[in-house]
Amino acid sequence: MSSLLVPAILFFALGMFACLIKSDLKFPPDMHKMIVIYLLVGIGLHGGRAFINSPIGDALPAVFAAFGFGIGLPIIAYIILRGVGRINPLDSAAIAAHYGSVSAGTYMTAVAMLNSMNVTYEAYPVIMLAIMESPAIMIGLVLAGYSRKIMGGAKKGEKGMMGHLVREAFTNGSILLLFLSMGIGYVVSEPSYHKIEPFFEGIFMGVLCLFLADMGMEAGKRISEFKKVGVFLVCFGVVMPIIGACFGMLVGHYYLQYSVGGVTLVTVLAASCSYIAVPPAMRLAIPEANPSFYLTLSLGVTFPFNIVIGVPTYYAIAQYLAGQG
Amino acid sequence: MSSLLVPAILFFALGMFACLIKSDLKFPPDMHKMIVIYLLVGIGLHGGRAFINSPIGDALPAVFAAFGFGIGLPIIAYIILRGVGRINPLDSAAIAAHYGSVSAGTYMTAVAMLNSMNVTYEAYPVIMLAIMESPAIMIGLVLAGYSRKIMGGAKKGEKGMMGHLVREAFTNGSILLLFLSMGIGYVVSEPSYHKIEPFFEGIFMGVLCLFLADMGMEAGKRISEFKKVGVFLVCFGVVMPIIGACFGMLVGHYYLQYSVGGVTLVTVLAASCSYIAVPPAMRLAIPEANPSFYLTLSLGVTFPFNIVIGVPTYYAIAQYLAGQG
Amino acid sequence: MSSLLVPAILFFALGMFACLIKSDLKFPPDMHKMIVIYLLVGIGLHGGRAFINSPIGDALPAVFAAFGFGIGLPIIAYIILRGVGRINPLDSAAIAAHYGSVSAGTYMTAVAMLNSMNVTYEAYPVIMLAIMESPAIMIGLVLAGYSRKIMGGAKKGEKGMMGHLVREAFTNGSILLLFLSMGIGYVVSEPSYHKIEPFFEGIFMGVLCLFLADMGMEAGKRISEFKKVGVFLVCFGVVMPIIGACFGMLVGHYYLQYSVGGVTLVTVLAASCSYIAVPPAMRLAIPEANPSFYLTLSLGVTFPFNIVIGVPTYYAIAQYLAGQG
Amino acid sequence: MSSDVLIPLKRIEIVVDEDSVEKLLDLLHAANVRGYTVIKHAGGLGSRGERRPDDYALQERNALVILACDEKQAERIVTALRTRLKEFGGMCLVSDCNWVVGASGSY
Amino acid sequence: MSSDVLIPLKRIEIVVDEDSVEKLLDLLHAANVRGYTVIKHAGGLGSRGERRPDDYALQERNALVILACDEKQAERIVTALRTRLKEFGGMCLVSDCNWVVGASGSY
Amino acid sequence: MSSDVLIPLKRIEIVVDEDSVEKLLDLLHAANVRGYTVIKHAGGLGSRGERRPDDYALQERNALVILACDEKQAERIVTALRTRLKEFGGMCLVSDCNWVVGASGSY
Ligand SMILES: Nc1ncnc2c1ncn2[C@@H]1O[C@H](COP(=O)(O)O)[C@@H](O)[C@H]1O
Ligand SMILES: Nc1ncnc2c1ncn2[C@@H]1O[C@H](COP(=O)(O)O)[C@@H](O)[C@H]1O
Ligand SMILES: Nc1ncnc2c1ncn2[C@@H]1O[C@H](COP(=O)(O)O)[C@@H](O)[C@H]1O
Ligand code: NA
Ligand code: NA
Ligand code: NA
Repeated sequence: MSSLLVPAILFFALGMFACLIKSDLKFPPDMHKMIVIYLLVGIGLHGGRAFINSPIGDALPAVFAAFGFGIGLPIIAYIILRGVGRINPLDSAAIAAHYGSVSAGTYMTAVAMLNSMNVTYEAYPVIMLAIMESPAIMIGLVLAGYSRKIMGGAKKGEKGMMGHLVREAFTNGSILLLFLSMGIGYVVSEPSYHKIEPFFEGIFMGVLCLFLADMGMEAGKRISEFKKVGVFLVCFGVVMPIIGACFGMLVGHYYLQYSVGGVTLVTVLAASCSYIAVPPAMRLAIPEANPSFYLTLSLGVTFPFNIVIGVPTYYAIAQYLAGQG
Repeated sequence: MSSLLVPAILFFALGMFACLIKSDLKFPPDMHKMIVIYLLVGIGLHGGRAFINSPIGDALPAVFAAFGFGIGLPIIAYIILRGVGRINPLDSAAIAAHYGSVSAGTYMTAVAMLNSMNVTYEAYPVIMLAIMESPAIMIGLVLAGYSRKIMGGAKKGEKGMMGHLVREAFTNGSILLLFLSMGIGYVVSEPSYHKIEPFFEGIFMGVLCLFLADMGMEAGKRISEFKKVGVFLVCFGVVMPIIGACFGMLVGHYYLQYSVGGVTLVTVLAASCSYIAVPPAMRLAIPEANPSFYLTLSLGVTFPFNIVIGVPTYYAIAQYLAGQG
Repeated sequence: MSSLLVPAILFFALGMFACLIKSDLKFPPDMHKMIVIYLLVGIGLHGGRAFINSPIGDALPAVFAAFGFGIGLPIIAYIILRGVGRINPLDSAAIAAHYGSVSAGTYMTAVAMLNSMNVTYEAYPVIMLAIMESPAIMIGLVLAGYSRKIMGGAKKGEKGMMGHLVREAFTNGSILLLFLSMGIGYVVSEPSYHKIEPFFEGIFMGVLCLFLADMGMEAGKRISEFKKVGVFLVCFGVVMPIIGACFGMLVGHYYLQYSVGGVTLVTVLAASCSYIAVPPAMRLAIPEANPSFYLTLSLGVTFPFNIVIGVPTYYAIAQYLAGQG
Repeated sequence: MSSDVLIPLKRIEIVVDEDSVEKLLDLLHAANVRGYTVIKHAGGLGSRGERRPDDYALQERNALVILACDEKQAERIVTALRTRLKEFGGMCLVSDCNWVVGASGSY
Repeated sequence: MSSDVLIPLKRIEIVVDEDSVEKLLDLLHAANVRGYTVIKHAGGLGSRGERRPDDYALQERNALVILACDEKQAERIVTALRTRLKEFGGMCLVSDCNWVVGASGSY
Repeated sequence: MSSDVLIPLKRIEIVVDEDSVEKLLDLLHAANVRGYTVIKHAGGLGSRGERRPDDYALQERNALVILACDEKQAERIVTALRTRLKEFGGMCLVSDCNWVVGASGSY
């Protein structure tokens, strides 16, 4: 319970509350973009620094796990959406792709919680964070192609689109910022890093609070669209992160053999879904899919679920698993 | 004098100077909004923290004082505007409402000055800051209703408006942000708070400087509208804060019995007038009133008067009163 | 080489790389403006503080040097552009004016590099930074007048323009911000300054990184315009800073007799060219000149050249000169 | 230009409070409109005085909605809109225009 | 649509430098204009070359002013504006439109 | 108003994806257009569904290009644009207008 009193989570609640009581509280749109840029660079630098003391070779299993999640989870999601929910194939493909990817906001909230309890964690989950967006976009494309085939009508000009999106998956601004900042964090000298630390680390957790307040308002706004989305999809938005979390827990504990903190983070990566790089990619790749489905699920259901219930629960289970040995 | 050399006040002068020599210096509008959001959260958190060591029960007299100021000062202002200035009733009501409320910028400047002189102050004035906006909006509505009655023409649909504005008085984004941040500051654990302190406290005074530079430019712009507003109103914009300050001083020293710092802050609250929550509320409630009247008074006269002359004077008098015992 | 691994320079490379691989990475335009405002105030305050311990009288030679650069370098540039490149007279005048001025971004990168190597430097170069913009704009006007005369057609209404631009040269927002912040830094008391130091100094180097990432993207964008600008001008954009650097080195070492750090900064001032105050002034003063010429040179050629090659080289030569005694 | 290139339509231009724009769009959706363009952050002068989006304290904003549709549709929209225009705060202009065939026919 | 729903007016569309927009509005106020809509942050091409509001270094901006008024008012505005348009930098277009009755008549 | 004050021209109004606006302007430059005005950050509804510039996650934006030119020029532009409008995503309207003489003649 006290783990819920982490400022980041409280600010998320603040934003959601302000939205639900229909306050006119609103952050300027550019503020959101600036904060995202800042946070991505901050995570990247911090991650890059952590690698200095962690043999890079040991990152390989984490990379494998990231690809596994990025490819496996969307396929599971697609099967559930099609098989159980009878959701339209292209909508299913677009939604599924989101669940292969990760939510940087959820990840940072988990980090904030671990930090506030002084729990340590491995350096590798952050690289998974950077990697998982790309395979998720790819598998989204594959699922869309498959969907179009079973629906009978191939979209023309799709091949050009494919190339375009493969490029996009690797040149997406957010992913790039994260990767390159990681590189910079890795190569700069200690005294140089100390000069930029007050900005990128010192005030990081505070900025994260404003970010989550903004996310809270956005999540609150999306709740009004639950009706349009339907009961099945809202349930899916809660069940799918639980399924992802199970895989994350198993992979983190048994395959990667991380500490409690590391397992929590891996679980968060598997359980969360993207709202930064994947939505615009899917809008472009599957224009027939209804964006309000995947955005409502991602921002209005899965994100709040993870922040409020998921993260503390994943941590508790990770502790239990560690206790089991 | 040296108390004028507080950076915050100097940056206010910088902004005003830049505007008066017609420099093209201009801050982006979103920058202003972002800084206000940051500052409100910062004051709130800090205020909430202060309560941990101050019994909440002792806040009751401060709450009473806040309501007293919020209701009493607009009535005094309205009587002066109508009786002495023969200002149109609806304009009078709109202007009066502003003087029941407070200026967060003036409050923070006073805090900056006290901090730079290492003067301590009570935890309660910040709760008055959060409370005073709402009664001021209410009393503005009542005065407007009274004005319309004496003018003979009741505005139709006013009842719906009333409900709308009562809601607005409590869901206004700025007030909400301040209140909820205060709550968060109160409940988070010490180590959690330490993680966000560098952002919300460490850089607070620096950000305040940029805020005041921006306010200075705005105040400078308003000076060109003095002619439209007329001599009486410009004088009112100086006299009214002095009247408010007298009440503030008496209430702070004799009723609340605060320290020199606390009395200074209570005086600032009584002497200052709103430019955040009240103007849009009055625009909606009294569309017939001329906004350039109340905005010029609030931003162009009373705010600069308080920053440059008021705050240091209030502090000097508070010291004198304390010396009297 | 290791001096290139300064975070500021790496972030510049990050931005340029992102642009060259056509990533969709983009900072909001207001973010750029806000960062510039913050950095100018930060340099100003820091510069003003430095003066407290440096007798102001000793600044005079630096002021002379600033005027010398501001007037001399544009004349040299104009002669080269006209004589060697046969560039149109008005374009030549507009381009030349830029090289009399300085690039605050290059200056700050040099400061970051010196700081990261714990090299000290004099307080005076920052005052040169503030001064050099104005004479450069003036001389640009003079050159434009001369050009118009040799081209035979005087622009009418030019006299009003002249007054307008002289005003502009002194009321330009960026120059004003720098100068007034310097004044504030000079007058505020030590404890007051300590309250704002975490914002204006603590996080300065980190914010500079984001600024340079943005500059990198802008420089990358301009590279695609090299063809329009032509081989001669691109070469000029590399040669002119080298010429400026030679003068800077000589003046810094023999006339001003500064330390290695100081000589490096003076060299950077002479070698760099403006992209903040001069471009809009030239656009107004010489509307016939093609802005894409001077902007491509300033942002796309000279700035990257100075950041990546210039600054480390100037430092190395300054060290060599100091070794020579 | 020949009539297989240009289709004569009505051009409707509506200015409302930015806060009312969602309600206006709902009204347009209800009228089965197939296309419109929205520009926000506009200022203006009208019966309620000046509205300035850049103002420091008030920040009142208008939104401009432009839509091309056939005559019948236009009549339906105007009828639906007329009574509510006061509530939205603003104005509505109708003029003639020609739609260039080639774009997907979202009118 | 019948004439009690639509009032024929002139639609004037002016583009000027954003820096000159205050002066333009003063001119319109002086001509007793009762309504207009202003859109800022526009870019464009004209006799002075391209103007780009998003440019990194120059940030030149235009403002677009749209106003509906009766024929006589339009004539007055055009006459007043013509001589000063060069100073403001920009252009002015006049066309026909119909004002939908129902909005408060701010034309 | 007399004909030495007003020159009858065509007014072309184009809405495209903001990402395509550079390509559209290139097309206009190729057609020797001498003036246009661009407004970015517009939203809208069309054949591809709604586009909202303020959306939290997607931020799809349209740009509105307004240009005044003579009939011949208009025909050239419409011909060049028609085939590419689908690629740009958007619409094009043509109507009549009058250019107020006095501004430098950038049409
Ligand atoms: N005659 C007009 N021409 C152009 N825009 C107008 C006109 N009248 C009103 N408007 C616009 O409609 C908005 C609201 O008008 P109102 O509700 O009358 O205050 C104004 O702020 C203007 O942007
Ligand atoms: N023919 C035209 N069509 C549309 N807008 C124009 C036209 N000519 C000029 N403009 C606009 O007016 C602004 C100023 O024009 P100018 O003063 O001629 O440079 C340009 O930047 C355009 O936004
Ligand atoms: N009938 C219309 N009236 C006004 N704008 C339209 C219309 N149809 C399409 N648009 C605009 O053109 C954009 C792209 O249209 P589309 O490519 O059909 O999705 C839309 O987002 C609207 O802004
Ligand atoms: Na996931
Ligand atoms: Na007050
Ligand atoms: Na120089």
